[in-house]
Formats: sequence, C-alpha cells, structure tokens
Amino acid sequence: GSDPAPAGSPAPEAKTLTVFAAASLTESFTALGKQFEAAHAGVTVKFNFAGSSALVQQLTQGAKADVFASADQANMDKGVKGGVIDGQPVVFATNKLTIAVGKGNPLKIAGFADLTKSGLKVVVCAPQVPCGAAEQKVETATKVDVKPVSEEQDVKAVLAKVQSGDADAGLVYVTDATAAAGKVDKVDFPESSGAINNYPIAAVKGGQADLAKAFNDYILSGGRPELTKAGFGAP
Amino acid sequence: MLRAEIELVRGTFEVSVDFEVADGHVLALLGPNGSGKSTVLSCLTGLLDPGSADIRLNGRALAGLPPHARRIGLLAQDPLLFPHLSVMDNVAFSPRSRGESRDKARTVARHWLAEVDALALADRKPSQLSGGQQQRVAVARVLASEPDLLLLDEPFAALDVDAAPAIRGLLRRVLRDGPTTVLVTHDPLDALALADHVAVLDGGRIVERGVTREVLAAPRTGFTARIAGLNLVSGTATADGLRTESGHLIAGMPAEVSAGEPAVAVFAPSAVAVYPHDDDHPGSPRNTVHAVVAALEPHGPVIRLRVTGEGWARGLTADLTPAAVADLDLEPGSAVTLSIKATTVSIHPAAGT
Amino acid sequence: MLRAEIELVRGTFEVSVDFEVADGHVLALLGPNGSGKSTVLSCLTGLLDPGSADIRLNGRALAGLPPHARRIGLLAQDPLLFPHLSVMDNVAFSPRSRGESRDKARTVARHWLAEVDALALADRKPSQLSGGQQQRVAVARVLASEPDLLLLDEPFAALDVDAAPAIRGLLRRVLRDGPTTVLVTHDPLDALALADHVAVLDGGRIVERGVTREVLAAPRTGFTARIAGLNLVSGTATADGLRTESGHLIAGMPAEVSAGEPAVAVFAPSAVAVYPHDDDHPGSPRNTVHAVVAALEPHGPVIRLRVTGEGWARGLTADLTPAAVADLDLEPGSAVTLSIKATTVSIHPAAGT
Amino acid sequence: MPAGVALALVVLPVAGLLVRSDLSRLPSLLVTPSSLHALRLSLVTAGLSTVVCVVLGVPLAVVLARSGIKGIRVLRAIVLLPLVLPPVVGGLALLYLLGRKGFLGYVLDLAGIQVPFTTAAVVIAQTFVAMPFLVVSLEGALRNGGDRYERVASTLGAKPWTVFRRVTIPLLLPALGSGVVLSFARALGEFGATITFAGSLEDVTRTLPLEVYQQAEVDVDSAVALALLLIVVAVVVIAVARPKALDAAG
Amino acid sequence: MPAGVALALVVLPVAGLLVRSDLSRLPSLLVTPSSLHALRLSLVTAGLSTVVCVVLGVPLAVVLARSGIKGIRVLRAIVLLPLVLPPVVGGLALLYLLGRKGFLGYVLDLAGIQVPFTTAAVVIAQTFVAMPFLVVSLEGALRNGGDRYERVASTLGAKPWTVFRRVTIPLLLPALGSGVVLSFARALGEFGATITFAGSLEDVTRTLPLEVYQQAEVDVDSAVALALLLIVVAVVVIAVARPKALDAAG
Ligand SMILES: Nc1ncnc2c1ncn2[C@@H]1O[C@H](COP(=O)(O)OP(=O)(O)OP(=O)(O)O)[C@@H](O)[C@H]1O
Ligand SMILES: Nc1ncnc2c1ncn2[C@@H]1O[C@H](COP(=O)(O)OP(=O)(O)OP(=O)(O)O)[C@@H](O)[C@H]1O
Ligand SMILES: [Mg+2]
Ligand SMILES: [Mg+2]
Repeated sequence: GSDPAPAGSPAPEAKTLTVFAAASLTESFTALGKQFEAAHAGVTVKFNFAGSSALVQQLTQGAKADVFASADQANMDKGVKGGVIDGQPVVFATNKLTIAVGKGNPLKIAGFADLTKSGLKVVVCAPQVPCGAAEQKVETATKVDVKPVSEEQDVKAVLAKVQSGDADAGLVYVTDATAAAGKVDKVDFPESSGAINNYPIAAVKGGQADLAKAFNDYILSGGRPELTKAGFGAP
Repeated sequence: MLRAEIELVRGTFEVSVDFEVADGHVLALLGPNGSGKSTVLSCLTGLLDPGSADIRLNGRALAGLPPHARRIGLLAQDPLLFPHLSVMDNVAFSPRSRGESRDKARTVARHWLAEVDALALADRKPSQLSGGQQQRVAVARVLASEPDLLLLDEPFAALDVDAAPAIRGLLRRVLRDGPTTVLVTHDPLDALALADHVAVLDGGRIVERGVTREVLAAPRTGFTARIAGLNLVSGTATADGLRTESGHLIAGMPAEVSAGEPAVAVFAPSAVAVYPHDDDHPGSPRNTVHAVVAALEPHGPVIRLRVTGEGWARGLTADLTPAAVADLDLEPGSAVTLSIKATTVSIHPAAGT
Repeated sequence: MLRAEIELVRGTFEVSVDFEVADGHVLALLGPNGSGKSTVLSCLTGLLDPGSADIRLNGRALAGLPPHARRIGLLAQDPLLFPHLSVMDNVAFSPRSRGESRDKARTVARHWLAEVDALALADRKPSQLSGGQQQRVAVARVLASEPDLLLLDEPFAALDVDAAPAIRGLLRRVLRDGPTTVLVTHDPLDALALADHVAVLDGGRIVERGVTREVLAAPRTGFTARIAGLNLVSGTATADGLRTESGHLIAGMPAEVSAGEPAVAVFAPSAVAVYPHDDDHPGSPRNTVHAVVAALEPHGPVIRLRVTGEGWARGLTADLTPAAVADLDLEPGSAVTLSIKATTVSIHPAAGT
Repeated sequence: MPAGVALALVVLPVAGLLVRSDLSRLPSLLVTPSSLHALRLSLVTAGLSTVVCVVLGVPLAVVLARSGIKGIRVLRAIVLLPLVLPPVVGGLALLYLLGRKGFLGYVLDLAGIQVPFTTAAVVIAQTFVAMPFLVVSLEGALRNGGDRYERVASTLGAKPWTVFRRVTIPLLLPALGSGVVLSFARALGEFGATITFAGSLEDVTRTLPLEVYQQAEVDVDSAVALALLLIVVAVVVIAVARPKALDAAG
Repeated sequence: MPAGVALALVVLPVAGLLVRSDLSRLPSLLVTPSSLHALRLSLVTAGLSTVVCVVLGVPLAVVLARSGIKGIRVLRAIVLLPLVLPPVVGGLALLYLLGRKGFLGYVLDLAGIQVPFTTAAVVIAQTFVAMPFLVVSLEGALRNGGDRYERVASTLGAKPWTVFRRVTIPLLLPALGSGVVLSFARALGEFGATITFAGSLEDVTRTLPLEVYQQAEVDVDSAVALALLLIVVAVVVIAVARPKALDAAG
C-alpha cells in the first residue's frame, strides 16, 4: 500500500487523531490504531467505541472527532444528512450473518431452515438493529419463519445467550462468532450473502482533514489483514 | 419587659392569652395538665406559629422573628440534649452559636456545668446519663445561652432531693438580676419561691392572675384553690364567717367582703386537724365536721387526706404527718372528725369568673 | 415473689444489688440522680443485659428470657408512646399482643384510660398530647399489660396537682391485690404511701433497706436522712439526748441506744419552729439555737428553710408554711432562732456504713 | 443555594429534552401496540418486583440494622453488590445461576421450569438490581431511629414478629416510602440485566426501557418521546403512591 | 427467613459468576494499562461526583424534607426523574443541554468551555444519575427523625446555617452513610449516560464500566472478570468508608 506520510521526514508536532468507531470494530481498530501510530511518528490515535447510532448522535451534538467508522450504512447516512461528514463515505469492510451454536453443535443445526425446528430456542437481533434487519432480509428471501424466544438489542447479547447455553442457536455476524471462537461454533449458511452489511468510513467535518484522510487510506489499504483476521469480508 | 398577646387554635384546643412580665421579673404559669402552658411557651419561642400574636420583649416586636433571633431560652419538659454531642459540647453549643471561640465557649460551659453539679459528666454522651442528670445538663445548657427571656417548663420534675433545691437555689440566684422569666410549674410553692406574679391557665385561658402571694392566699376560683392546694367552700358571707349552701355556718376571718355577698371560705389543708370519729372536741377550734377518709396521698413531707361526708365536709383535704396518720391508723373508710380553727379560715368574695 | 441478684458494669458505673420483693408487695427504690435506679429496672426487664444476674419471678428464672416473655411491665421515665398509634391503640397494644380480639383489647384499653382520666383523649395521636397527658396514657398502657411484675420509674413526675393524687390512688388500688411492684421515686413519701419496703440505692449499691416506715423514721446514714428529708446531727448518746461534736447537748428520745455510743439525733424539718432572732423563748421547746437563713425552697405545700450557723445549727432544715415565711419576712440572710421540741427528736445509734 | 444548583442539574437537562422533543408525536407513539405492550409489561413487572423487594428486603434490612452478629459488615457489603455490578454483568450472573446450564437452573430445568426468556425472568432481574436500594435506604432509617419503641413494645409483651409488624414497620413508613420509590424507579428503568437475562420479546420480556433502546436504533427522537412517557408514568406512580406512605406515618 | 431468601437472591448469582469466571486471568487483566487507566478514572470521577452529590444533594434533601412550600411534592417528583430516565436518555438530555448545540452548551462554547467528551462530562453524567439516590435516602431519614433537635438548637440562638452544620448533618450521618454508598455505587457503575454524553475515550472518559463494555466486544469472559474487579473496588470502598460514617454517629 501507499503510505501518505513521507517516511524519514522530520518528527512532526504531536497530534491526536480521534476516531469514532462502531463497537464491533473494537478489536481490529485498536490493533490498526497501533500500527498507524507506529507508521506516523508523533500521532496518537484515540478511539471512542460505542454503538453507531450513539456515535452519530454525539457527532451531531458537536462532538469533536476526525474519523467516523459506522457499522452500517443507515447511521452513516444520518451523519451525512446531519452535515457532520466531510466528503464521501467509503465502505471498507463487510460483514454477514452466521448461526452461532453451542460448542460441538450438539443439536446438529446445518442451515438456516433448521432454525424453525420445534423446541429450538433461537435468539436473534431486534429488527431495528442492523443484524436484526439483515436476519429479516434473509427470512423474507428464504420464506423461513423463525420464531425467536428473544429479539436482542445487539449481537453481544445474542452471543452471550448461546454461550451460556440458554439459547440453542443465535444469528450473529461472522466477526462476532470469530471473536468468540472456542466458546461457540458457527454454522455458515449460503443465504447470508443476500444480506451483506457494509461498514463505511468517512472524515468528520471540522476535524483534521489530512490526518483523517491518512487514517482512512490506511484502513482501506493496510487494514485488510487485520480486518480479515476479525472475520470481516472485503467490500 | 415582656408583653404577649397570643391567639392560637391547635386541633380542638384554643389558646387565647395576654400577659406582661416586668423587666427582670418572674411570672409563674400554673395550670393542670393540658391547660396550654407548654403551648404558650412554644409560641413565645417561635417554635409554634400562633394564629395571631403580638409579642414584645424590651420593646422589640418578636412575632415575625425566627426562633434563633429572639434571644429566648427554653428549657422544655423533655431535656432533648443533642445525642451526638458530649455534655460539654451541649452546654457550649449556644456560646459557640453566638460566635464565641471554642475556648471561651468551653469556659462558659464549664461554669454552668459546675453550677448544676454536672462537671464530672462533661465528657459523657447524653445516652450515658440518668434522667435527672440529663435534666441538670439541660438547665446548664439553657442558662449558658444567656437569653433575654428565659422560659422554664417544669425544671424540677426529674430532680432528686439534693438536686432540686440546688437547682432552685441556682435559678433564684440567676434570676435575681437575670433575665425576664416565665416559669411553668405544677407546684404552687415553686411559684411562691421563684415568681413575683402568677398566671393560672385553664383550657387555654388565664383564669386568674396577680401577685403570687395574693393569688395563692386568696384564690378566687375553685380551680385555683385546688392548684394552690387550699380548701374552698362556697356560700354566703356572714358577719363572722360563711353560711354554706347546705346551711351550715363556718367561722372565719372575712377579708374585703361584706355580709350577704356570695363568698368562699378558704383554708389550708395543713390547718385541718383530724381526730378519731368517736372523740368529742372540747378545745378551741370553732369548726368541726364529721367525715370519712376517701384517700391518702403523700404530698411533699406530709400525707394529704381527702374525705367525703355530708354537707361541706365533702372533698375537704387535710395534711397530716405520716406519724399522725400512723398513730390514728387512718385508711380509706376510716370515720373521722375534722376540726379547723377559725383563725386559719379566711372568707373571700367569690370570683366573678 | 421476685428475687434479683444483679451485677453490671456500664462504662465507669458499677451496679451490684440483690433484693427480694414478696408476692404482691411493693418495694420502693429510692436514691439520688444517677444512683442506678433506672439501670436496675432495665436489667429486670431484660432491656439491659447484666454481666451476671439471677432473677426469679414466682420461681421462674428470668435471666435468659427475652423481654416479651418476662411478663414485666415497665413505665419508664420517658413515656415513649408509640407515635404512630392513637392513644386508644397505644393502650390496647399490650392486650392485642397477648392475642386478645380487637374488641376485647379496646374494652380493656377504655377501662384503663378511664381510670387515668384520659378517655377523652382516646382518638388523639401522642404528638397532640401535653406532657402530663402523655404520662397518664403511659400509666394506662403499662397497667393494661397486666404484668406479673410492675416497674414504675417516677410515675408522678409530670403530673399536675389533680392528676398526681388520682394516679397515686389508682396505683394503690391496683397494687393492693395486684402485681409485685418495684417503684422508683425521689419522694420518700411516695414510698410511704405505696411501698411496704424501701431500698435506698447510692452509687449502684443498696446502702439501706427495710420496712418503709422504719427506714424513713430511723435513717442510719446521712444520705438516707437527706433522702427522707430529715435532720440528722451526729455525736454521742447521753441518757436523755445527744452531745454534739461541738459539745452542745440536744434533748431527745433515745431509741435502742445506750449512753456513750456514737449516735445521731433525727428530727423532721416540720418539727423545727422558727422565731425572729431577737425573741426570747419562754415556751416548752427544749432545744433552741441561733442561725442564719441560707436558702428557702418550696417543698410540697411548705417552704423548706436551710440555715447556716454555729455548731449543730449548720445545715439544719425547717419546714414552714408560706404564710409563716411571709409573716416572719424570712429571706436568705435573716437571723433566726430555731426551736425544736425534744419529743420530736429521736436518738439512733449511728449506722456502721 | 446548593439546593437550587442541585435542582437545576436535574431540571435543566429534562427541560432540554422536553424542548427538543416533538411533543406532538407523543400521542401517536403512545398508541402503537408495541409501546402499549411495553408500558403494560413495565408497570406489571416493576410493580411485582417492588413487592418482592419489600417482602424480602424489609426483613433483610432489619436483620442488617438490628442484629449484633460479627460478620454483619461483610453481609452488608455483599448486599450492596448489585449496586455496583454493571447491570449487564448482573444479568450474566443470573443467567449463569438460573440459565439452563446454571447450577440452580439445571435443577429447575429437570423439574420442567425454565426461567430465562419469561416474564418471571424480568421480575427476577429487576428485583436483583432494585432490592439493594430498598435495603440500604431502610437500614439507614432503622439506624437513625434507634430501637427505643421496639424495646418498649417488647416489655409490653409483644413477640418479635408482633413488634416488627406493629412497631418497626409503621415507624419505618416514611423511609419505606423512599425505599419503595427508589426500587420501583430502578426496576422501571432497568435495562441491562433484563435484556441479558430475560431477553427482549414483545409482550413477554420487552419492557419500556428495552423498547426505548430499540427505538433509539431507528430514530432517536421517538426514543426520547418514549422515554418521556416512562418519566410521566414514574412521576404519576410516585405522586400517587408516595404521599400515602408519608401521610400514614403522620 | 425472607431475609435469607433476599440474601440468597443477591449472593447466589454473584457466587455463580465467581464460579464461572476465570479468576486466574484477573491479575493479567488488571495490569493492562487500559484497565488501570479505567480503574483510576472510575475512582476519581465516582469520588468527585459523590462529593458533588453530597454538596448539592444534602441541602436539596433538607429543603424537600423541611420546607412547607405547597409545590414541594412536584419538586420531589422532579428530583426523582433521573431515577427512571433510562441512562442513555439521561445522557442525551445532558448532550442536548450542554452539547455545543445545546442551549447552555452554546453559551459555554462562546466562553470557550466545552463540556462533552471531557472528564468533567463524566462527573456531570454520574452526578446526574447518582444524586437522586442521595436525596431520597436522606429525605426519608430526615422525615423519620423529625426536627425536634433542630428546634432546640434554634432556641439556643443557632442560626439556620449553624443548625444545619452542627445538628442536622451530624444527626443525619447514618443516613448520609447509606446515601453516599448508594450514590457512589451508582456513579461507579454508571454506563449509559456516560457513554452518550461523555463518550468513551481512554484516560479521559472511559471509566471501568465502559471498559467492561469494550472488553465484552472482544471477549465476554474477560469483561466479566473486569466487572468482578469493579465489584471488589466497590466493596473495599464501602467497607472502608461506610463504618466510619456510622461510627461517627455513635
Ligand atoms: N398538635 C396538637 N393538636 C391538637 N391538640 C394538641 C396538640 N398539641 C397539644 N394539644 C392539646 O393542647 C393542650 C395544651 O397542651 P400543652 O402541652 O400546652 O399543655 P400543658 O399545659 O403544657 O400540660 P402539661 O402540664 O401536661 O405539660 C392539651 O389539651 C393538648 O392535648
Ligand atoms: N450507657 C452508659 N454508659 C456509662 N454510664 C452510664 C450509661 N448509662 C447510664 N450511665 C450512668 O449510670 C448511672 C446510673 O444511671 P441510672 O439511669 O440508672 O440512674 P437513676 O438512678 O435512674 O437516676 P435518675 O434519678 O436521674 O433517673 C448514672 O451515673 C449514669 O451516668
Ligand atoms: Mg407541658
Ligand atoms: Mg432514672
């Protein structure tokens, strides 16, 4: 990849780059931030991880930031509409659903259609949150009517219930199942490609545009291995 | 000088009083349980908000002022020592509140604690004191507040035979050139010892008032006579005594009363001698009457006999020494003859009230 | 019958008493403020846990039992009526706790409220009562609990002249065939009226005990004499009186004492007559002595004079009627002559303590 | 003065919320079936868990305040744990205990009882987080009041249970009022433990706060409006319930 | 018995948590710079906001309990609002008020002061949610205790401020102890309002609960372990701080 900051240039003044990033990016972005710092002497990267909607809310209320990475297009659009985004957001990663099941897949769930088995306790995300919306999309497409015992607020809650054994299966993102590998198993299903979730990134208005661009470029180019490790797909 | 006019309704109870106390003088407020004594004191301090009141202390109008600005000290029926402060700090509280230094306040506190003989208790918490000790500390605390007006609500109730006279003596010394004072008491003789004037409350109203000795010697209502512990028989005045409603004649000393007027015969229980019923009485006493002992109550160092009987004997009281009671073998139901010397009976005009 | 042996340390204060009260009898516990009277009662009820105690009531060992299982009623110095219950429900509390029906409990409560003349207050909350009214309700409440052992801690302190004798009469009636009782009082004459036996506490120990009349008539320590309000002059017994330490002779009635023994002369303040200093005394009284009035204290219906003077006059007390005080124009500093008839002076052997 | 600042700190943000939110949309939000369901469920569960809090918490507070046992301090600290536990972790703890694989849940599962994902789970989660509020406020009041009246009652022959019922509790009413308000409010606003332990299913476990969070994902303004509904409900309940408790104590 | 059930309700889940969590990882988690930062920040901010709660809340409680004003009921209900407000909504309310576009924030912004996303914002958010706890527990105690001693003090010439300082406060200590514990615990565990109003920036606004949340994104178990750290901290603070307050009141 191309490194915009010319190596070997005299040590620039100390700068802090503030990145508002979706909570699901915590692990990969923390690592990428370290790499970015290493490549750019004098730059410190600070993250504010929270739900994408909360981050947009903070930005529209005047929070100071340089970069915003959202876990879905809808919240990024809100940011654009709210006039806090500088330039055009770019999708840097994608995510798709998978079925999280107990270790060893004791109930032998093989695909999405198995989720309608009677007596099976399935948890999904609420339709209002991206993973829930994606699950609805899959349901519509496959005409499989899943009757969940709970519609969770976020993926972590779904995962927690599968992990504790109280749910037999849960619909989560690949990245989440990857992070919890060793505690849950995942059952990928082909229909998930019909509901791909995009992660857009953009610079924030009023932030340090140069530094933000440098970071965004770094994510788009040098960020791939780290993102792939976390389970993200390429845009 | 204190001038107070107070009107107040408290539930079904109404208070309506006005009185004055001259500078440096002591007014005793007497009256039965529930007559409104504590209520009047609360109004003076500002702890109760009377419906309408005009209270002036040395010319200052107090009615609107908050309690702390009135410079009125109250020793209430319940000592209410601050439970979180030591005895010393309780007494030093008021000097400290006035802005004295810690040392000065403690000096003042030590002085008053010594006066009430409680200096040895200075480091205790109130919960470690006996009832009487608490009361003594409360006295010291209120005196240390150096009020312009001192209100004392039964200060002697919990004190023992040594402490009560000591505190009484202390108060007399303090009050001699001290603050104007209102003293609530159930004991007419506290009033006699400490107060120049008395006001007798009943049902929220002052039913009698005047110079202490005059009021106690010449009560004008049955109620006041009972408060003062005196016997009182009503009837019509004659030249040398009183004709009772039952037609009997009581010999006595008429005082400012003319024959034919409605009047009362007043005599002290201590003036009533008691003999076994079967004795005859050749002696000097003019008035003798048969009666039956109804009750014997200790009353200070004497036993007070209450009797029932025909005519004016009903309800009379007689004070006897315990020894006399023992000698005569008196108990409820004993038949007795009472004898009262005429010189001890005074005849007063009946009060209008 | 109550048998109690109690040992307890409370801070720096130590209690160590043992006593018994025969079935249905009344023991009066006298003693100055802070002598441990309330502490002893608390131990009996089980509210205080004594270091070591053996308490038996009618044979039942109480020491380990919780308060509610002891069937001991306590009327404490502070009425402590339940603030959330009406007067009626306060008095009905104990019958209800024993399992009586609501109606039955109310009937009992009404009975006792009527006895203390507080039936009219039945619907009030305690905060709407005066101090004396609260005390009366507290009396009704403890009597309604029908205890096997009744403990009364100064039940008359807050009562007015009408209420106090009424409650005293009530108690006497109740106690006649009622529960075994321990009565704490500051008034030796309460003891005389209500108790068969007295025990005098001082500093946590019983310093004197016995049949009420005997103890009060013949106190064996200066302290007890003061409690009983009697004058006490110590010296050596002679055939017909006592030679004081200052060499004076006091005529009196020797009682169980032989000449030459250390002894005390005991006489009541009421036996001391007071004359203006310049009068001579041709009358019958054997003992006269010059003195100066130190203090005047009301004491029940009389004024108690304390005098200073030479020799045995120092510290004597005399009870006078207010009228006599007024007549003689006595005030602190007045020079007087005291006269005491020999028949009123008894000579006792000095107590060993 | 500080009282005024304190008041401002509470009032101003709420006022800001009111100003910013579109009150005209409140009625339309209110009548959606999902908010009505959530509202009903919230009131029922918060009410139930408050009752459970009182039934279990009052005796616990009395034990903590009155018993002279040595270990009482440790006990008290333990009781306060749910206060500091992040609610989500509290929910996890409940899941680990009562979930199918939890050590109590396993036994219950054998008996055919499954707690998670039921309305009962909501009540348990709310009780877990709300009870310490009740206990702590009562314990403070019990210590403040002392036990003088209880001692008098015992000398009048009242057995401990009678003393508790007829003296301790009535005298505790003002504090019980505060405690009930606190725990009801906490239960009503409970989110983290509920969603973790009970999940979020309309009409079964999705209480008003869960609905608010759900809405917030789509549209913050309507979530705020819903939160205002929550506030209104709480204020009404408090205004109706609380003065009675206070008045009773005179 | 109910006291035992109540205790079990609290103790068992926490015990379950302990059993399930990997305690051996606690030390390694503890020493990561981010948890240490979060721990320090949490202690500082929770401490500060508790102080602010006391300074502002005690006078407010006294006003609520003692003043005879007519509107006092409404006032009390208002003070309780943050109790029922879902914390995230509370955070939003603060953002609407003190954010750059908020009506107070705008003024502050002109003066060069920006509150959101600073440590001060954390303290404000915590104070906002924690103060009602202090106020309510104090008010109950104040009502329980009555004002007899305060009245005596005023007749002894003590001005209202002296009465407050030397009588009201000392007598209130046991209840103040509970109140402080409650509000400190609430502040320490505060998450929703903080993340909304103050964001989650390491060493500036990322308190321990936010760190727990962050960790949960990576690994639930380590998040639980961190939460246990939070518990330990709280218990230590409570055990150290509380008995002193109690003892002082004798
Ligand atoms: N809050 C109240 N509501 C209604 N009545 C009350 C209230 N407080 C007191 N009272 C009544 O007012 C009357 C006067 O009470 P107060 O305390 O002044 O009497 P007191 O003369 O001091 O009596 P005591 O000698 O017993 O102390 C009493 O009859 C009492 O019952
Ligand atoms: N908690 C305590 N700690 C230390 N000393 C105490 C404690 N409580 C009481 N005392 C002391 O014990 C002694 C006995 O107190 P008690 O209340 O029994 O006296 P009392 O005889 O009833 O006096 P009174 O006539 O004044 O009511 C007193 O000297 C008191 O100061
Ligand atoms: Mg009174
Ligand atoms: Mg006593």
